Amino acid sequence: MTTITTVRIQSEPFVTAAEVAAITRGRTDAGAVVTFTGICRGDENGVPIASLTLEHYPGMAEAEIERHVAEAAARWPLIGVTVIHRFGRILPGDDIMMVVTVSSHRAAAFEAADFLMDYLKTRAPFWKQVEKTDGKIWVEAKATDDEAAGRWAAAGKHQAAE
Amino acid sequence: MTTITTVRIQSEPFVTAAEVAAITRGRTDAGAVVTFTGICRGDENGVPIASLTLEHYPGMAEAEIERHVAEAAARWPLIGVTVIHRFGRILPGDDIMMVVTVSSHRAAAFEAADFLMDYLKTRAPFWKQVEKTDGKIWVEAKATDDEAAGRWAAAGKHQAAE
Amino acid sequence: MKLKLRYFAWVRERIGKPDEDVDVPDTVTTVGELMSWLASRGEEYAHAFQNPKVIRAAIDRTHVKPQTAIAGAGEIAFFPPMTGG
Amino acid sequence: MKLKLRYFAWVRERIGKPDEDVDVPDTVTTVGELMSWLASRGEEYAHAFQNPKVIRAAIDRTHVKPQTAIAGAGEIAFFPPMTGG
Repeated sequence: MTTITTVRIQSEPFVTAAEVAAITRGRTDAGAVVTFTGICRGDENGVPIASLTLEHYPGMAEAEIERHVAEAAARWPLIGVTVIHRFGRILPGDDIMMVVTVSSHRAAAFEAADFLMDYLKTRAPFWKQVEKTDGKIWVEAKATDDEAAGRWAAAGKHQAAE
Repeated sequence: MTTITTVRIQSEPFVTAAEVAAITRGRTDAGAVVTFTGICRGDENGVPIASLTLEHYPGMAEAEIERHVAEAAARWPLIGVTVIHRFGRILPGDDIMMVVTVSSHRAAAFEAADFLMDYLKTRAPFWKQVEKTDGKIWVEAKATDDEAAGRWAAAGKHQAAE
Repeated sequence: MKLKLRYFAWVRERIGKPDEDVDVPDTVTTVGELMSWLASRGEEYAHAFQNPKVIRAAIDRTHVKPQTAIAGAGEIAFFPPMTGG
Repeated sequence: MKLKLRYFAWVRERIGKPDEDVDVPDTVTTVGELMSWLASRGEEYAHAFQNPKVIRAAIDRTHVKPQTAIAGAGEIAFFPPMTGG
């Protein structure tokens, strides 16, 4: 099955509905669409934040995400997958990233979105800096996030190097 | 945690983005939005279909869905849940139903959406009729769907009566 | 006992009407007995209820089993297993 | 050996620049040895590489381990563990 895949890393906001339409428009084999949108919250563990700044490694970030999208497309029968991840300064309430998966059946769309989100929220090639009232701090990798992402490790041979 | 819940059963189409905005607009505690949209496919097991007609039991359908939405809100820390299910004649490519879950964290939004979808796609109070070239037939309940929904049965005491 | 009955999907199609008001004899006390009594009312009912195991029922919009008593019911509905959206 | 180095997040902040071109002595053959050599180049480098275990590396945009050889590398990047979006 040929999967339409799109990966974009951009500073501009995105419109999830437009990304869904770009995959499903004019076709009648899509039965299930799952979208996940990650939004910048106004607090971190109860402490208010002024903004989030995301840094990435241009070129490597795209390649790494594309590799995981290709893996999802190999593991589940997907019609389309779109991943958009923003970089730069993001204010509370603004979207950070988005995953859209489209399939004929809901289980494939759902599992593929879950798989990609686990990766994107934990090991995607971004570094997050949080701006609080007392200055900016880099966010450290969380063990619980790594565990969630580890659920999928059995089939991901590349993960040994990460 | 107070969860904003909305359940609508309607013949009119819906706009998923508008339903997401209705929950998240102006607030900064939402970190994760999951949407699932079920679309009418143009074929059933390889046989082309002309349309799908959904019949429901007005009053009971709303009450049953609201009961499951309330259960999701009790099990996961959700900011908002919206379920919209259409009835009447639906053409291939058109949306059938939609679940939106909003939470501070992705796991809650994702699991709650999965739970509600399993219910809605298998045991929601609708009867589906498929129109093929040789006439209309009622769709029979699928055992595999029931098994997927059964994953959640442990915590649902009401399910014994279904 | 006076009852409002409602039928959905192919149960409705076979019986040929979406609802009706009936007066049920006192000997009919459970949902299962109500199905047997209905099946005896004519060919269309016999056809609708020929395999009672695949028919589901609700009393006043709540799922019930064949052994559930119908005493106090306002509206009883019969339909095939729901198939979701 | 001539190399392009890139730094991200707090590694970049501590060193004070996003990238640089360096000429590495022949005795430096692995990513780990490159980190040790860099740490000896001044206070800002010593600070950035003071705990090499928390620093990740990539050769030509592919994740590598400290024991990976640097022979043939074009661009080597150093950064903290990625934290996702």
